[in-house]
Amino acid sequence: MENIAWSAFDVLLIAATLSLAWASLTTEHLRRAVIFFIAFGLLLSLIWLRLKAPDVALAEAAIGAGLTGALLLAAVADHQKPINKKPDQKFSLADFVANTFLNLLFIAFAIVFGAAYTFALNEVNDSRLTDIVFQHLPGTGVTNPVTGVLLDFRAYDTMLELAVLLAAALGVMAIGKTRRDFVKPGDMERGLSQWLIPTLIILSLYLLWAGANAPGGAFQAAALLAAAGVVMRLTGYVDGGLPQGIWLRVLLVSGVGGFLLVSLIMMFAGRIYFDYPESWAGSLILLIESMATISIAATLVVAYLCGQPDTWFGGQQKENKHAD
Amino acid sequence: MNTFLSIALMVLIVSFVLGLIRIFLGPSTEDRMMAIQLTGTTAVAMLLLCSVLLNMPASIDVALVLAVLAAVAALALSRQQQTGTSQDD
Amino acid sequence: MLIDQILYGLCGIVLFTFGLRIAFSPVHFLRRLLAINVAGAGLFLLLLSVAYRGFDQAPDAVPHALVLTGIVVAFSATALAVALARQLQNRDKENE
Amino acid sequence: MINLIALCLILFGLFFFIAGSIGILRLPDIHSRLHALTKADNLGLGFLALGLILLSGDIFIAAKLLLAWLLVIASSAASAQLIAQRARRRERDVWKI
Repeated sequence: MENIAWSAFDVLLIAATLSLAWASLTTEHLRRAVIFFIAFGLLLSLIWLRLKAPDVALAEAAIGAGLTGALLLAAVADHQKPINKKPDQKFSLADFVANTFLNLLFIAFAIVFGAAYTFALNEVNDSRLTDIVFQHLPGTGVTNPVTGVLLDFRAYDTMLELAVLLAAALGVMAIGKTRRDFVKPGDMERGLSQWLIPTLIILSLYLLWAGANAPGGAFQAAALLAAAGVVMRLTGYVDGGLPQGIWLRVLLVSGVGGFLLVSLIMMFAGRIYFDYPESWAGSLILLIESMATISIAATLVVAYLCGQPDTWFGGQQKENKHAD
Repeated sequence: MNTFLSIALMVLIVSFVLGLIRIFLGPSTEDRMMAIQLTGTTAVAMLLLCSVLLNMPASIDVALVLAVLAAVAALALSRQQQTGTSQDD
Repeated sequence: MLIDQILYGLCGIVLFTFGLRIAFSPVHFLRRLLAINVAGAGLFLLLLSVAYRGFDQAPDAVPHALVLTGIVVAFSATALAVALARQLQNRDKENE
Repeated sequence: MINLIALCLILFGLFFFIAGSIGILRLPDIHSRLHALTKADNLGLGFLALGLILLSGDIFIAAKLLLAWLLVIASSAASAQLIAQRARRRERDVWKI
């Protein structure tokens, strides 16, 4: 009975996910497509949990359902004509043939890929990376294997990922243009922000603290902190709670910088990169994680803002605007 | 007890799919927002059940995050941008 | 061999292929962005289903760490693409 | 005994969830659907969380279950207001034209 219930759950979950993806990519209205995509993110975080990946589910719940949705909704609003109008063209044989060919090609690709996956699962042998991870986990000072992998065994990867995030934020700051402002927040919005922002910050701190021993950690905590920034932007704080000028830059680089600083100190102490002494490893990881959290959160908020508000240039530009 | 809880999980996902139908049908954006709120709460309920069924206490944390982020999504959906004061046109 | 593992993995492959197909067709820029995100989600699903070991066993932690950072990077890449799209739109408007 | 009470509470919760979903599908207009939604959110999840609290031995986990319910109540109250506000704004705009 239990097995049947789980199977029904799996099948319904997969069917719902596939139909939402289909609806999101084929519906005519872009706004509607984004709403479907938000629901799709909700389902994804359920699937991650079903596959026993609570760390990923936490990140998906915060980013997939919250941040990406807010970003894409704002992007849809940027476009004057959100309807995805198809140019009414006559039926052309060449187009039809090309489309059919492409469809067949992709279906064939999926079938080959799927068959390869199914066969590969049968070939699995018993030696797995996860055994090595658990074997070396006591040396890291944390007991959550995912945090251990991210900040100790694969610390190089994580540092470079922070660099990728930094590059994306710099790109957005360089080419982004300020969005139109939202309509003035009413009592409802202000009241909501008054409890929502503190709750998000506390939850983020909790996840950062829990990350050492249970699912949670820098990325999830940063996503929640960034959600607090998004709420601030939506309820009338143009800068999303970010500092201005030099402090913003310091905040953005502090993630990569913290990583590098710790590794340099380790190097001068006569160790190789990212090889922390065992007695400190736990607290060092917490230090790096806290810096990374704040830095990633700032990056994500900059990414959401899509450009620099006028206030970041000081008052000067604002005065010019009043003049004309 | 676990058998009962897994059946409860199945009932909840059926309820979830019923809510999804309203997301597909619409007709207005508000209807869709409402259905997202309902499916979000159902997802929270499923996560709470999973914490017992899969023996993962962390899934309650996921439920907490989902509950708070539902409010953020509703806020993002309901806020609209000013018209006329655009800087790019 | 776990039947649920295969089911979720195949679902990931379908999502990936479908997202890629839409991304290659002549649609609105934002639609293409959504399609790429769906394709990415399909790949994440594939990775996590490979890591899955059944109900009572702990899954592989390494793919989890990969997917976790992947989600965050996907978001910032999407944001960069949105910023680029706005810039392009303004360029088009000036040319008209 | 405790198991039996928990079972009844969870059944109550499931009833409200199903009722909410059917309500949101079948009710005719937006404001009555909103009414169905808030019942499912508050009562359905409330009973379910209460049942699970009885099942969980840990006080910390029980506190988190309660917190999840409170957060859902707060966020659903806020978003119900936002949805209604938005719907009203749209209806008003229709009448203006």
